[in-house]
Amino acid sequence: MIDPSGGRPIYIQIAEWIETEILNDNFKADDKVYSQYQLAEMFTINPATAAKGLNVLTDENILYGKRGLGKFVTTEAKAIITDKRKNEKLKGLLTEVALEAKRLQVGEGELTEMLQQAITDVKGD
Amino acid sequence: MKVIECRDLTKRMIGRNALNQLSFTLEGDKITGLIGRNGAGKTTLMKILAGYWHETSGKVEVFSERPFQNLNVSVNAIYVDDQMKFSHTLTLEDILKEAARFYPNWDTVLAERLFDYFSFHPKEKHDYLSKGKKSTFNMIIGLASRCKLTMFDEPTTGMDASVRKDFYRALLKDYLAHPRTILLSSHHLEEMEDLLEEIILIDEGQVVLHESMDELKEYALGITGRAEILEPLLADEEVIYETRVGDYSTYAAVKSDSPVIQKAKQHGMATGPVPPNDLCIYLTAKQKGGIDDVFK
Amino acid sequence: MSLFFTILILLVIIGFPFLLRRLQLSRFGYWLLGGYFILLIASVVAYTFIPTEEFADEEELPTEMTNRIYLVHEILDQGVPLEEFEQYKKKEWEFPVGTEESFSLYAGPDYQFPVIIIKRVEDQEAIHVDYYEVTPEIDVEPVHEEGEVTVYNHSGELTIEVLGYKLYRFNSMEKGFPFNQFEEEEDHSWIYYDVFDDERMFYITIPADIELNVDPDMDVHWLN
Amino acid sequence: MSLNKMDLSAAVKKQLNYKMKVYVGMISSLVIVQVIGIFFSVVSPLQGYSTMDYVEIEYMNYNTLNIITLTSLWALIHAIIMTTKNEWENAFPFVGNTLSNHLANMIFLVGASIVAGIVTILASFTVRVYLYYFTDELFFMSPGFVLNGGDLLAGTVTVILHFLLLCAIGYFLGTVTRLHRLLPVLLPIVVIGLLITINYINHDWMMNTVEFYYGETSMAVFLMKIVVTAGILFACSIAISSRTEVRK
Repeated sequence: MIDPSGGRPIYIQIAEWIETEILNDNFKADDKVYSQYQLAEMFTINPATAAKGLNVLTDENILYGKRGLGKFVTTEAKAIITDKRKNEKLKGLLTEVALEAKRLQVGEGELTEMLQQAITDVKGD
Repeated sequence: MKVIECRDLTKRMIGRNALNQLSFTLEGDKITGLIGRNGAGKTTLMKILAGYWHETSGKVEVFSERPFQNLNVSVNAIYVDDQMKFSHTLTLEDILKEAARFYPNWDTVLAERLFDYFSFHPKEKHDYLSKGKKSTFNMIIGLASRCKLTMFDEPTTGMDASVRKDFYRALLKDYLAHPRTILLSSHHLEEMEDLLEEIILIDEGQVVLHESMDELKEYALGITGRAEILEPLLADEEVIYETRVGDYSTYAAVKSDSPVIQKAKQHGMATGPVPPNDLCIYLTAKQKGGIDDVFK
Repeated sequence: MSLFFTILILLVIIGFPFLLRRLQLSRFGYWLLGGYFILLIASVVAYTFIPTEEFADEEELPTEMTNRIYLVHEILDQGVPLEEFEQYKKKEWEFPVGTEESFSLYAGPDYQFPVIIIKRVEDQEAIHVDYYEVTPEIDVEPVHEEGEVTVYNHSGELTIEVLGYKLYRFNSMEKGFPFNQFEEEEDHSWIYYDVFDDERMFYITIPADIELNVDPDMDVHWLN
Repeated sequence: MSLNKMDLSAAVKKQLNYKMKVYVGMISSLVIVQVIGIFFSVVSPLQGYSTMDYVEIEYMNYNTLNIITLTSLWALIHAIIMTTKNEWENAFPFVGNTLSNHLANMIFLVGASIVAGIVTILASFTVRVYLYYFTDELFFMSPGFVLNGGDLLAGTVTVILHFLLLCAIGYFLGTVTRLHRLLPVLLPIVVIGLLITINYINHDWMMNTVEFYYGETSMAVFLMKIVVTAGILFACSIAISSRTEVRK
């Protein structure tokens, strides 16, 4: 879940955790998500940090705020998250894979093969 | 409202300046970490804020009043450290009762529940508590007093890991329920960094850094690369920390907006965040290098 | 006795704080005070039942006492008649003697000398000894009395035996600080009065023609 | 959460309440000191012995000075103890400042002096009652045995003021000794030195000082002298430590 000792800022971890919850359908469109205080208590973090995580998601249109009521999931949240993860996370991961492959002098063909193998393994689960 | 305002605050003690032209302002109900090495002036600052010690020069205000021997500050600010002394005629039960009389916001229920949770005995004497138990008991007073300005100086001294965890959680929960300004000094930054909203890093009596925790995490980047390539890049730049790793590699921490990062990335070097705790150590290092240089 | 008390006082002073801490007595301070206060009030109540009249009024004492002092000197110097002292006469003896005899007067044996006043009388055939004694004129019996005064004729040696002593014990209570803070004069406690005045006198009348050898250590006064 | 206000009188009140709990030991030691005083007043009268020829007279002069002396020591010592670093720091975990702490201490000492004075005067009855009812000792021609209303009033006022003066002296000395670390050593040496040399050197000023207070025969003047002196000593104590930092 949240890894306090990890290098990544907590608010990003919080944002990602909520995204994952939305992806897993724990929060549906127009559902109220946790408040900054609930999040703070859940993860023993400063509420300001939690708020920042929520704000990141609001900025990305994944959540919308109702004054005095809290943050709610937008209708297009899931799509945005999927899109973002594809574009950013997946791409980022792939870049890292490419870099590591370069360091290890793994050829293009070999890399594609490994990727296909990984896809088959995940499907098999 | 400004909770704390210090401008050019100087405190002279036995031939040296424990605080040297220290300035910062604290507003709003935040949990702030006061970080620094031993002798950096954390305790001095807190004791001045609590009204126990007087400043040598400069301005210090707590709730817009000069704190030294100020009753209004005294009733709204509590300073908790492991040196807290209570008369030996009082039992722990008595101490809590007395504290309840002194602090208008005292939460008796919270105090009693924490008291029971940490399995104190009402008839015990404060003097006879172990170091960790003492810290735990003092923490109860600090939390239950619900002072607008609550200062904990090394609150976890002697506590074991689980109590420490409980303490941080209790602190946070009580803060969520009753937001107030909490100033925490500790050596264990990594342990409580999630709790903090901002930190004040002080070194040699001066504020080195006053940043929100989130910004602190992105304040610097660490670069690891081959020494012969990285070192020339760093030569003319502002470097927070630099050390050789092995014979060929160099690790350097630079500000996130440093031009070095782009160049390093172009050379295919790995960059990564610098943990706040390390960053604080780097920023307050006596000189470049570290303990290793002593053994050269 | 006083050594015992000194040791006791030291033990108490040294030992008490430890005992106090040990028993955690200090926590009961106000209870102790309350209990103590009740004791004090009880004693004040008890005090009101003491008939204070029995403690003599300080005004009366001195006149009574001065009446009796300088007994012997009054007789010797001022010629006060012996009859005035009749009330102090305790004993008398008479020893018949022939004329032209010789006597020695011996008092002893333990260095307690009575005053002896000797008077020669014409046409008398006996030695007459009167014994006068003045003791502190206070309503108290001696706590200890030993020996008796006797006079006897032992083959021409008139021996006066004054063995023994009387022990009186008196108590007084001093007001002292702080009760006397605003009083000009000294605190009049009992010991300031001269009640110790005492004198013993043997008044011996002997025929004019009797020779008397007197032990030179004795305080002997010849009246004529 | 809004800010709370605390004025001096409220702080002193709370501190005083705290002191009354903290210094409960002082109250128990008062009782113990008094009981010891009564004990020694009863068992160790001033004894005199005189012998004139065949009459021997033993006289015992009872007084209640033991109670006063011991209680005086109690007042002096406890006032000094109150100013020790340890006790001083004990007062600061809670709300207060130097002034409120001083004032609370002083009010406590005034109260303690009054209590000590009253019990001391009452204890002189206890001594008399014990001697009269529980011993065979005979008292007569001893007008000192009788305490009348005037004695009581004068005695109570005097002894309360006396303890107050000692408290003020102790408190002042204690505060002064905290100014420099050498003073706790030096001051007792000076005091004991004066007491020892009093037999050899004529300390006129000391006698005069004692005479100034205890030779006073007007109650109003005596009261004024002591109250003013104690007030000055307390005020000096406050002034001396007004800049003192606490919880070093």
